[in-house]
Amino acid sequence: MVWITLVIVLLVLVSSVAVLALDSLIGAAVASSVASLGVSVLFVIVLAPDVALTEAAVGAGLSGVVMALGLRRLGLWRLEGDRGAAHPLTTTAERLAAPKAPVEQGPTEGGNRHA
Amino acid sequence: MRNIASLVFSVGLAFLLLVIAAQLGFGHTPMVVGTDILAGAAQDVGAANIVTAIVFGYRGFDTLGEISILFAAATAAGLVLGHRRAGAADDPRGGLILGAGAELLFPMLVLVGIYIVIHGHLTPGGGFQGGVVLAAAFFVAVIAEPSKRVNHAAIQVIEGLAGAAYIVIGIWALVEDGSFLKPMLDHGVMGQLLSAGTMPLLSSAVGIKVGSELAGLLAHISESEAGEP
Amino acid sequence: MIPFSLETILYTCAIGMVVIGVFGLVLSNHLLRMVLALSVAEAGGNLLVVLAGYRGGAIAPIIGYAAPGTLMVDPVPQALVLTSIVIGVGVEALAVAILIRVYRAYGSLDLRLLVERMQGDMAKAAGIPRTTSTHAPAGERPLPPIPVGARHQPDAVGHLAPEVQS
Amino acid sequence: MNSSALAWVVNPALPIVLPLLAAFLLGPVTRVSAFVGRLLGPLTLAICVWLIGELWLAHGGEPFAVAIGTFAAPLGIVLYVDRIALLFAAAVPIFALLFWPWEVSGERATRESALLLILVASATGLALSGDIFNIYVFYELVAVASFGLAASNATGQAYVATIRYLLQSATGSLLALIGIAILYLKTGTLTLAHLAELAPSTLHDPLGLAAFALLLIGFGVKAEMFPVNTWVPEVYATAPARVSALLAGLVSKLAVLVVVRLLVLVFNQPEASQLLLVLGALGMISGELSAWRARDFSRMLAFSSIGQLGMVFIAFALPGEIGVLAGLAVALHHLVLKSGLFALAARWGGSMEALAGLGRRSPLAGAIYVLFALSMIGVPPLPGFWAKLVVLVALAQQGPLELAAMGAILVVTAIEANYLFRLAVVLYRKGGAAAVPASGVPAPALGAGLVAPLLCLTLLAATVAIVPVTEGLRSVARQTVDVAGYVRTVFPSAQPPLARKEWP
Repeated sequence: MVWITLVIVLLVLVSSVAVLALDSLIGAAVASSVASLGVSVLFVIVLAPDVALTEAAVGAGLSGVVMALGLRRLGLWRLEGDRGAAHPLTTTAERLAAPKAPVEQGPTEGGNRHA
Repeated sequence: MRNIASLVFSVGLAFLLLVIAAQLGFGHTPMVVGTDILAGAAQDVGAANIVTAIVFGYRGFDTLGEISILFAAATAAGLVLGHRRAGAADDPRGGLILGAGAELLFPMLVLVGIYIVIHGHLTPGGGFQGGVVLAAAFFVAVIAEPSKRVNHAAIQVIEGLAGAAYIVIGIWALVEDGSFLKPMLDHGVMGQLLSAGTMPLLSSAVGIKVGSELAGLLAHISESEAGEP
Repeated sequence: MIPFSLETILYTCAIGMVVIGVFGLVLSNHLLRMVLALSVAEAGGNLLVVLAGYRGGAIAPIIGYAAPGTLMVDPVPQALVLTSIVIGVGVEALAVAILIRVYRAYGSLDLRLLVERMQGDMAKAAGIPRTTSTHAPAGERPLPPIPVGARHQPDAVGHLAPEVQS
Repeated sequence: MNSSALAWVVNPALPIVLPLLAAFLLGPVTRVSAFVGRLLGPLTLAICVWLIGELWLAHGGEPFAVAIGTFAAPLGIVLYVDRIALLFAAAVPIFALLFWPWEVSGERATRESALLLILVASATGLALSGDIFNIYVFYELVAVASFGLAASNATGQAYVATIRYLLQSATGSLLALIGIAILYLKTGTLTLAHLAELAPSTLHDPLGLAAFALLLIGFGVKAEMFPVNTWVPEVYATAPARVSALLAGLVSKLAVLVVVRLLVLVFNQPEASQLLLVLGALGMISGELSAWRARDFSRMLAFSSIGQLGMVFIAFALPGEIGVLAGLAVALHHLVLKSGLFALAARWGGSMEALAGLGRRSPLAGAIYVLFALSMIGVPPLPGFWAKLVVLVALAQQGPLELAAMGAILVVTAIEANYLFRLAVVLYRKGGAAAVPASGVPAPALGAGLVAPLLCLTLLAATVAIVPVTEGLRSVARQTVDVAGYVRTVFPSAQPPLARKEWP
């Protein structure tokens, strides 16, 4: 029992780190779902079947669907990374060195629709 | 600068939590309320699943707050996202496999959802879990056929009435017996489907409400106009 | 010496998730990643609460699966966590809905960029020239250009009043 | 009214669930009849005011507790009704009525009204609930409803401000949940009265203090407490002014009430008070300094709100009856004042320079502003003076830390006077620009023209009746600090309901 728990805990912690470390936002969303799924197995181990059912349905399922829909609507549904937006584990220097996305000179006063 | 401050904060929090964990002393925590609920749930509420007995019985007021939070989130999302533009482009159709799968999956998911909702007082599950499954069932249909319009008016009416039903059951108990959300009706025989008094009713109201709210929320997000192609 | 037991491992997991999530929340600049980090932290917090009711050698709190009088785990934290999970997903869905609007308005989810643009817009809405804004550092500093992908199509949502009247 | 047929009306659950019922039914009812739909919300709020009045009359202001669903206190959820709870609970529907979104129409009106009704229900719940997790649930409900309302201006900057508010608030709630988990691990109960009973033996140690710190961060987000208040200026400047008025005036006070309940009942130890005092002082100084630097009216009000709430925390950090009395005085004063000022902001808005000469063109509004400013600084006959005086007198009787806080309050008062008078001078400057509010300010609300004079009258009435008001607040404070009375009310039987059990 302890060994099964240990394996799942490692899986959960690794996927939690992956949420922050993965370049791809899809990957991060999937990692968060995997972490949730792992936690729901942990809930079974600590004798909380109701909570496990909820976490599996809500945390792993529904939350993943919401994220996937959000990514699609945001136009971020792509597998390559979002270096431009710089995830936390890149340093500032790396960020500055990273090639920028092609830009056009936009109006400087901000991007609302009346610009 | 902000990064350094944040890092200090995170490390501080980690330290605090580790100290807390080290101090808690595993296996020596008191169980004061839990013991009494475990001992009394069978007589007080008559549900075999004690967690559900707490959710809909002892702490039924929290559950009311909880469905209100989902309602507030769905309402706020509707307020933020607004309505779909008339001529907005649809997502492409899901294709044959998804379509056939959805037709197969829809009735099964609905059945499973209803089962989980009405057996909440006997087995793990209850209004929320079943409601999520019900929402998933409707959402599968939306994915397979994106051009089909979700009837938001109907969803709004259903969720409103289901939420009102929960409160009305509570107020009925208040008028009859002088206490809001007091378990009414006969407890029946524990383990039977029709037992635990009003609890299956409350669970069904929550199930319908959660299902319709989540379905509406997902439909709102899915219908909102795309940011980029 | 910390004992190598089930509880130790689980507590480590819960606290680890909370710390990783909060770490991501305060250090990330991408709003969507912050929402994901929040959901990880919440899962850890929920695990922590359930652990408050766990005891070894007990059974799940459902009557009828074991002889009466068998030791059961504390059901109260489990009921609390049920509530907290549902709250979490409601907040997360609302956050995604707002993110969609943020992205449509500014074409980015980078927090630093958004905050700068927001403060510019706020100063403009209040009728203050940018140079006197209390938040701008000394000296002129033009805002970063808008990426190609940013859309500026007029909002066709009829009932949403645009922010500038007249 | 006390006929047995209607006796069930006197129940503290009703003012919480009726607005929820109205919010749920608003959509379906509006579909049937738009007219009834518009009336439903204000009518429900009026009924809530009446119900709270009935609660007061039925027990003559004496505390009583009601268990939800007849599940006795430590097992189920208990609602605790005393004077301070009724005072804040009555303020909720009244202020919601003052800032009702009359001017919004169509589908938006239904949604905004529903969110406002939910805000009312949950804020009332915060005031009345006697269960820490129930309070957490209502606090989250307040949060989610306020996210929707804060974003209701539908501008890009409002969305950015709201998402930052949401993330900060959700992080705070997570920490509060961990704090609750620690409380449960240490005591095994969630009822405040039971916690109060067990606290001296279980919670007065470093771990209890850590739990208090976590809870303070969580509930401090809405109470605009020092480290977690960065959302305040952004949200108040981008949300509609009536929403800012409700968040700054009402919601922050209810979060403060929760903190006070925790401090008085559960964490009654000097370290916890000192933590609150230091955070309050930091918030007060940083808030007022930022307000001094602000260049537009809404943001000035937002920062000054942070500063005022810092003073509220300082006052409540003082032990005993005098602390609660001082805190109540400052909090209620701020509730009336800031709501009135935000009602003015709904009409004015914009940068301060654009307000030049407004006081000459609309003398009433100018006079109201000057009166509010005088009271906020604390000029003698006005209630603000008495509120500050009570705080200063209470601080002067304590140790060195409190004396430092007293000095800070005096310095801050000078800063307040500076920026408030600076605006007053601008208002009465000769020959200002044309009286156009800056673009981007939403059209003035229909009711806003009435709200500021009404609140001004309240202030004047309090000035005239300062002696009975002080006496009333003193009785409220006495009842609030009576921990033994609280426990006795919730557990009428003499012996403790459940002994502390160790695991086998």
